[in-house]
Amino acid sequence: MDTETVFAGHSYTATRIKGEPLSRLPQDLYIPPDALEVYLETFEGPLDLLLYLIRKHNLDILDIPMALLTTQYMAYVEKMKAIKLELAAEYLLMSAMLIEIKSRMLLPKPAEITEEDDPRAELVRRLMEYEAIKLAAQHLDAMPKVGEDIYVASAYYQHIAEVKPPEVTLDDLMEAWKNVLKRAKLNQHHKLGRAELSVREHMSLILRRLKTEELIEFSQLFDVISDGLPKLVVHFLALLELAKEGLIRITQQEAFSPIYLQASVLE
Amino acid sequence: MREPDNITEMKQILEASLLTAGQPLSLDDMLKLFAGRMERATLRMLLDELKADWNQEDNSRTVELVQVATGYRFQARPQYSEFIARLNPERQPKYSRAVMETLAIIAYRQPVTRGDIEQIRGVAVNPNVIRQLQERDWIDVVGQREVPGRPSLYATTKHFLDDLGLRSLAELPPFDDFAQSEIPLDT
Amino acid sequence: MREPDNITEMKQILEASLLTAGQPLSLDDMLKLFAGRMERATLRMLLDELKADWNQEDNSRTVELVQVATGYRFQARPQYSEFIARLNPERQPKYSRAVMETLAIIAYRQPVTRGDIEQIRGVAVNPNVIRQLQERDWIDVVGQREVPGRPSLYATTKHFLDDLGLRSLAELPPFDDFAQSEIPLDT
Repeated sequence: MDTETVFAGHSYTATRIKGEPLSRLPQDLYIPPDALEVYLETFEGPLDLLLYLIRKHNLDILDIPMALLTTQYMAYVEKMKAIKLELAAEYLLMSAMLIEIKSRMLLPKPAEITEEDDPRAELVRRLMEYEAIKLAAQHLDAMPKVGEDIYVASAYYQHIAEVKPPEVTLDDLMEAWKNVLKRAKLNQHHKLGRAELSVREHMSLILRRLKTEELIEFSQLFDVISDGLPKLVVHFLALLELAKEGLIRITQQEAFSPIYLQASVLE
Repeated sequence: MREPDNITEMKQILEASLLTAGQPLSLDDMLKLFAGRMERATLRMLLDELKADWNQEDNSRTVELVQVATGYRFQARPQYSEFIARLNPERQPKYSRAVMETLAIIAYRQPVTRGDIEQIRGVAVNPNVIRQLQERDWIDVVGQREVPGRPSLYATTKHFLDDLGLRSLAELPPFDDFAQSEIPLDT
Repeated sequence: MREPDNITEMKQILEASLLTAGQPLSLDDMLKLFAGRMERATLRMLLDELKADWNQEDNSRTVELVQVATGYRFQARPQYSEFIARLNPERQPKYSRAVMETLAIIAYRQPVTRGDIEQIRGVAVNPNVIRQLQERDWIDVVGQREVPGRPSLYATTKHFLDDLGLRSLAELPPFDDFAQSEIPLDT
């Protein structure tokens, strides 16, 4: 039998001795009180303590000697109380559960014993599940991890800030214009149609030309052959609007002489 | 900016990107590198080639291309880890048993509530334990169980898989491997 | 842990460390890798060799070893920067409300002065707003109004129409949903 002393939190020696007579178990299960505190702190709860007791004394988890285990467990709990360790409620609940299982074990057994009838079944299932979780946790703990044992390539690169100018859609522009109108209440007395927009565009075109050509002869503004009539009309309206807004000056030396346009100059 | 017009150039762009990323790059990330001019299937093929180029058996390369949950990354071959660790003597503190056991329960039994975890461990779960795992971005709330109190359901994240170098939960050892003997069915 | 006992192994430890460091490594950092069993002069020599190994003229390597102020680092060759930048596109910036409204006023009411815009918006126009639109080459000065101060007259440019996909201003949606125009434009 493996008699290696195993501490809670360390791997267990999973020797099973199903069928071994209880008399073969070590009788002296006493643990010195000063060592006890150290142990208790490492137990994660009653299940952990029970597993420790089972593995330490090589009890068969599938055929737990309830009387022995309960005695051992209660002895620990008493010691914990004695050294005034703050005892989690779960430890006391487990005490009650162990006593209950132990007493049910004393009841006359049915002729055929199935696992379900065994009063220990649920406890055993929980102990084994918890033990598997403990081992899974140890496995996860030992796995290489990024930041601990895995190092990911992270060479430097020249960060190019792709300076993208904001995108503006027609809808954005419309939305902005609507907001302007709403606030200025311009829409009450000002309806803007396509025609007027064309006129305003042509106003800008004419002004742009006047920036480079100081003086433009009226007829040069129009290309009667290639510009369609609508465009000529728009152009003419733009001219009138520019004059009305005082943005250009239209001059004619004498009747029937050429008409000239020029950017208006501050008098 | 000239777009790459041959396999070699495409592989080089992938390589440079993966070597500088510092984290896994997903297929979607890598498609962006080619501004929509790359098929998913071609990308996979290029990555396979790149993997073969770098994961030479002769150990001439010090990093290898691996696939994890969220994508591909270059990482130092394991034999260099101990040396690299010397650069930063202050290592991440080890998590307590309570934290690791809680993580194991969430990994193997997800989605689980705090109540489930307490049931399995047989003790109350300190909220701080859950918080530590959430801060590491290893676990996440994925919903609520429809019972009174609507407790949160926890599951592990893709980041958890990435950090452990796994592609999926299926790459963890099966839970039964940890059972010291057959666990009787809960009846 | 076996300490490296030949030049090749030492260079590999350096390479793995530099590829994963995420920041430049100083000579002092790198000496730590060898737990005190490395001479500074030898380290310099190894780094020179490593540099030569990686900085091949044939462009077969996508990263190169460079020395910067605080140490050595691997970095992607410059030709890959533009591709890598595609992985993390900067968030598309947006124009402020002031810029958009100013643009709308110039588009719909051109030619206008800053004073006109201020009158319509009811608030002062920050010169910066005008500058942004001028820098984008969406507006320009087409003249001056002949009033004291000779304020500039702003209008939208051809470039503005191009960027918005318009052939002429007349294609701008009129505010009052396709108001009947007095002048038939398309006949």
